Amino acid sequence: MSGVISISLVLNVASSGLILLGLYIIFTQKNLIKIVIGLGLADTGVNVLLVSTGYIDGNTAPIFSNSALNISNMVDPVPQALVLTSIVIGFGVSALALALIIRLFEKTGTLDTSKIRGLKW
Amino acid sequence: MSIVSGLLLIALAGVILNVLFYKSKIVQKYVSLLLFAVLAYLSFNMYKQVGSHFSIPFLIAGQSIGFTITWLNYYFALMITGITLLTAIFSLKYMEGKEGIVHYYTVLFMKTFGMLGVILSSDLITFFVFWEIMSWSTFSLMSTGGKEAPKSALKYFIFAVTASMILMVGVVLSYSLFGSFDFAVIHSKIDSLSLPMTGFLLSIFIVSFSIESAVFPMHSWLPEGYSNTFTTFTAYLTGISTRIGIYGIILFLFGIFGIQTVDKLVILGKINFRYIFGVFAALTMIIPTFTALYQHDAKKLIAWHSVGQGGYMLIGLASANALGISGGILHIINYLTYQVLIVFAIASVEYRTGTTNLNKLGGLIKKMPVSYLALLFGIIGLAGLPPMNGFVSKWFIYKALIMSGYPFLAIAAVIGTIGTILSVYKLIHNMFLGQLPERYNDIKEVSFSMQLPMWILMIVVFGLGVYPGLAMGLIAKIQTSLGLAVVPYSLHGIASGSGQLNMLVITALFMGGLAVAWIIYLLGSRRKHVNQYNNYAGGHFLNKDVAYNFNYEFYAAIEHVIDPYRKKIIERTERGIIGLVDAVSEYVRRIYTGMINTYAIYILTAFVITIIFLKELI
Amino acid sequence: MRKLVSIVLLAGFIFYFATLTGGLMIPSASDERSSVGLDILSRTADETGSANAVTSVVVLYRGFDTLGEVTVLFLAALGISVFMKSTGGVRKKALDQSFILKTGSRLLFPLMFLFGIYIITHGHLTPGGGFPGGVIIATGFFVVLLTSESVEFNKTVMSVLEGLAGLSFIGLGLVGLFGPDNSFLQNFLPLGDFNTVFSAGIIPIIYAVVGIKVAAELSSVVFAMKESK
Amino acid sequence: MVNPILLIIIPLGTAFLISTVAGSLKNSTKYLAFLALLANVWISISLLPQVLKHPVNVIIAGIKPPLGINLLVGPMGAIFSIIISVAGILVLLYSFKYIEGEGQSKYYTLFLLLITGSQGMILTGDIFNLFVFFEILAISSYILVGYAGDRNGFEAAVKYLILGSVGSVFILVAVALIYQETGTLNMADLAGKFASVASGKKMMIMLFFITGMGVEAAIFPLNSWLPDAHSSAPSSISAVLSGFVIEVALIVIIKFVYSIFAMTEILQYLSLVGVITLLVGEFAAFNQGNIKRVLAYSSIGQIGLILFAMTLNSEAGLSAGMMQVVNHTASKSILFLVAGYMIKMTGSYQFTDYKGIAKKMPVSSFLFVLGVLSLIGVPPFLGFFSKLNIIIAALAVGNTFNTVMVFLILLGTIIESVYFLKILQIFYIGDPIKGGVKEAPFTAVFPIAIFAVVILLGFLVLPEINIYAGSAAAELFTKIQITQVF
Repeated sequence: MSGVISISLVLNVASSGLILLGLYIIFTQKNLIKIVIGLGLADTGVNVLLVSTGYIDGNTAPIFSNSALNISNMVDPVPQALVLTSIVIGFGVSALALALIIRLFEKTGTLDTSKIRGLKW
Repeated sequence: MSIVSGLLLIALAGVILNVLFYKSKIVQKYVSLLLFAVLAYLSFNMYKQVGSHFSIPFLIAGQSIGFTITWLNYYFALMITGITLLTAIFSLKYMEGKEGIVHYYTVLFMKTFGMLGVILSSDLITFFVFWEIMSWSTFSLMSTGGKEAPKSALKYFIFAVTASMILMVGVVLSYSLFGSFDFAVIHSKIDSLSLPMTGFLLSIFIVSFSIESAVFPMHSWLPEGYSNTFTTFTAYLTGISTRIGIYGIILFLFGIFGIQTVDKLVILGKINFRYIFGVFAALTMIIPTFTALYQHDAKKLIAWHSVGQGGYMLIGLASANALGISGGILHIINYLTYQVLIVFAIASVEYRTGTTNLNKLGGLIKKMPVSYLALLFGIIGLAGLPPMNGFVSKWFIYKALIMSGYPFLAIAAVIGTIGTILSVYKLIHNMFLGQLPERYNDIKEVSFSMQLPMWILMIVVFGLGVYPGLAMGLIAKIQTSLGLAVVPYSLHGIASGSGQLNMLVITALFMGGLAVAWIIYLLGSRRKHVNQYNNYAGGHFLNKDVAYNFNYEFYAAIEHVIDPYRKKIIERTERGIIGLVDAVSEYVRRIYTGMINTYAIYILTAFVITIIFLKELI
Repeated sequence: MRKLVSIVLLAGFIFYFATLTGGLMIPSASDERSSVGLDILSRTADETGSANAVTSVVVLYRGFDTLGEVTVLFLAALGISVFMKSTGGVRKKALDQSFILKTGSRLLFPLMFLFGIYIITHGHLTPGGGFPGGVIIATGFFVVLLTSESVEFNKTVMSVLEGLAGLSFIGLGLVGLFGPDNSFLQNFLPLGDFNTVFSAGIIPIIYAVVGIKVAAELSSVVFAMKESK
Repeated sequence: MVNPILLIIIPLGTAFLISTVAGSLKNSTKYLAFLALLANVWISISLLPQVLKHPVNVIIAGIKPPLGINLLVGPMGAIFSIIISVAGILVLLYSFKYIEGEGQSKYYTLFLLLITGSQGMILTGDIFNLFVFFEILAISSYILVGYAGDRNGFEAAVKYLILGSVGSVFILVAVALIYQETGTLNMADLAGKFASVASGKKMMIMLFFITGMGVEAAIFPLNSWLPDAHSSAPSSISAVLSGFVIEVALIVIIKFVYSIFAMTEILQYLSLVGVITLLVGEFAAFNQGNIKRVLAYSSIGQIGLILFAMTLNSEAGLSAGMMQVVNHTASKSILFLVAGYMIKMTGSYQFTDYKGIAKKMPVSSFLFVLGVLSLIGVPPFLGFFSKLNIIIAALAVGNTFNTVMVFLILLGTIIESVYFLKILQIFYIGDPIKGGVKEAPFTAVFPIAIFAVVILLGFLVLPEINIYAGSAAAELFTKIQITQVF
């Protein structure tokens, strides 16, 4: 514990802030690219949350290359592995989304979600 | 091998053969006819195996599918297979060259299969399965044979599927209450049920069957549905299809629940379940019968009577004394014979003239005497006049109503009969009497294969009128098997007691009267045969140029009297419900706005609403 | 309107979140925690021979996830190539870059490639591994592509490479099925000397495969995007 | 014993293989895909007798479950595997002629990955692994929805992608919180440890999970992407999406609610949501003119029914729900696949343009009728028995709430039968439509016919179906799977 504001707390506030901001963007922005950006923000927020679950204040990376380190001052490796996966998935989805949006723009000539409503009811 | 399996397998074989050889004329006509004959023969022989049970090991919720033969279903099986055979014979010529013949016999077999299954079943699940097969085949029967047919079939189907769903609740509710689908088990445990639950369960079943038997106010599907299809199907449907609903009512009211249990169901201190039922039956008698007056189409007119006549059967059952019940049950077969006879006559006229519009027909008596005779026999039966069979059962019913102290219902029955007489007179007059339109000068009587079923039915209609005891024997057995009192009957009517009825005497009197009339007619015969246009009316000579046809707007005066009372509440309610469903569906569709942001908001909204709902649980 | 609704919803969301969980986001005190990760930490060195615990988790303990992850990348690349298939339009000619930029990027490319390989092969020893390494290699391609308009590129080779890398991953896993534990992805190689390049059994091999796959996929994504008009 | 992991590995490996050899084999790669799924069918069926005796626990990388990833295959998993592989192979067969043009091998790669994702989601015993497979499934669905490359396909795919990603954010939050609270990701381990989590947090985690997964499972109101996606995708894909993809997500929710979260308090709420979903689906379909949209809305209705059945908190309900899943998979696949060729032949999505099509496409239309009958629940089709079982299970609970729900479900059924009948009447009545409409090819009719055989002759093997569905239900309800792992 270092001081009143622990790093975990910062991480948590940051992650929830990012998720909420991302959601807010998805809810209110009509530009599809912005919506994808919102998704990216939310994704990042979740990634921060994931990392923070394994974080132990003051501990370091779980690598045994330096024999001076031992288990007790390492952080949990599992969330880091999870976050790696999650980032890659997030990247894949965003790339795909952008590719789709490019094509959709070619077909409709707009990125405005209120105008892309060919399918409804 | 039970006869039951034979019956069902043959009906099913008929379906399959007709599907497989849908191009073969021989299969369509003669093989089908043969199979229908076998069905009739088998069902006639069913009396040898009354009481036998037959089941297929077929697990659904631990139950097997079962059939049993009782006197009640023997009676119905006879009617079903008999009428199917007659329809098939009649159809040989009638359907020749028509487009719908490809699936005509398939659905006929399917329908027969379904109805036989319904009446033979010995447990709820079997009953329901065949009930569904039956209503789906009715739907496909109705969908064929005319431009308006699909629409009216859809209307029927909405009612039928509603009935099925209600029935399904009843079936499953019974299962969860009694732990079994079997009729016998349910019957044995019915007394252990609390009265409100009994009432609820019974109402579910009765409402469901009432829809199928077109009880007011759930009757509006019938006239259109029955009249828009092929006329032979009209005969078949109006003859037996609706009456399966009555079978259900008899079975549940007397067979499963038992009249003692039903009589315990009293609301507001004195209003009996049966009486409510009787009131609806009375409305079913009166309103459709008078609506029939308005019809300009023979098929529609007779279809409205199909509704009205159901009321007589139900009101007989509702009286719940021996005479009333036997009257109700007897009326089923009586109705069946004369109704089908009438429709066959109409079909014959349609076959030759191509129309059933009453405003366009007339004067066919000379051209088609057999059809005329058939219609005459039929409408006498329908109107409930001696010496035809309709009189007997109606007489039973009037008598029973007065005996059980339901005078108002008896009066209703009489009013219904007046309406019936008025409207059937319109039928026979507008088709066979009056002027023959020029275009029908070359009309001939229909061929023998179409006459044969009519002759058979005429004999039955008259025979059952004079010898009601022929049917009463079977009905007495039915009543005994249902644990009801039996009416002492003789070959000519009711044997003893205050309600004695001897149809032979009545027929003799009637015939005597007829003979007297004939003699008077012969003696006073001073008439001159003239051309139909060599005639005058109201000072105007009639000729081809004067468009005068008093078949047109036949009951304008009476309609004028009735009109203020016709509120068309049912039609408006139905339209309202359809409009409501339409509107709801339109609004529900609007949820899917096509706007991605809104969709995303839905997700969080669902989340938050769920928390609000569930936070008490923690 | 939509903004208002969103704000209300998010506020409600936060409110209920806070009231229901009493600050769920803040983890319990660290010293009391026991988790799978900490268990893994205590045995990874002996079990896997990998100095980098994260790598051992990624490749071995949660190797199946990594297979899925590679599949997701593969999917993304595939999807982009499905959507980006040439629609017949004429590609806009980009401005030809300056000579310095072109030459510089070509000089940079082998270095980045080499660096990527280093990162991949040392995944079990230092932070890094197949994913970052693959990304670095792909970036090398990307840099060249950005600067030199004329570079043509064989799509078939890439798709074969992607497929082969994926197949090798699965192949390596399937070998484990014949191993003693009859288990997919099991290490069947000797663990080697701890904290050296040739150690940790199949981990470096798998990471190499992953690296190739990631590099191939990311490059093909970039090329697919460039290919379209 | 065959290792259940092959159910995931074979389609995945084949997908990679196809990508490798696509250049030289061109369009014959579809046969590779077919072989892979054939192997899958065989494996999943041969797995069933094994898992009925004892659930199979497959460890991966030789590491014991709480630390590594494992697969848990109980009766439920095996049955779903069979559903996925069988439906998958039949739809694949249908695709042989249906999917045309260049680059077909990509379609088959994606299709195999979709199967991989579904199998993985059902079989895995680790929640993060579940998320990974969920993403594989979801991403391959996004791509396949837009595969046709038309405007509607892209629009639907974008919507599906964005909503699906929002859903996956929710799932991932749930996973992170679960790990934070319990320190484990293994389902069996979790089932034990989750009980000690504070109830408020438990509820919150569960809601995150259900909301996220509910997007894919098409629970109202999370299902807004579904009508667009299912109606714009190629029909073969619509069949798969409606046929098992949403069910897979739903069964995951059910599995979590019963076995892992063990929060039976919310079941009643979920069953209410199920009935609302059903009514929304049926009403929305009622006035719909686009045949594929009708089918898509009807899928919403069906998923509501399945959700209702499975949240009755009784083994009978779960078992009936499993039966309904089988029925829905078969019958909705029939409908979508037939509709696919009808659209292809007539060039129109409006079913009012199909007047008298039965005369030109008799076999397809007949199969369509069978599908409709089973979907509505007409005896003696499988759908009748599943619906009956659902209602029996609902009324067996014996409270007023469920009785009212049953009446609402039956109201939904009435609406459903009416709009389907309107379509059937159009097919069968009226003059045949003009133009070169002809019967679908054999490779299309054959798989549809197999589906039809399933629903038509299902009642012959009803006892067996009851047994299998029952053991799957028992697995979920009594958590045998969870307790027998270690």
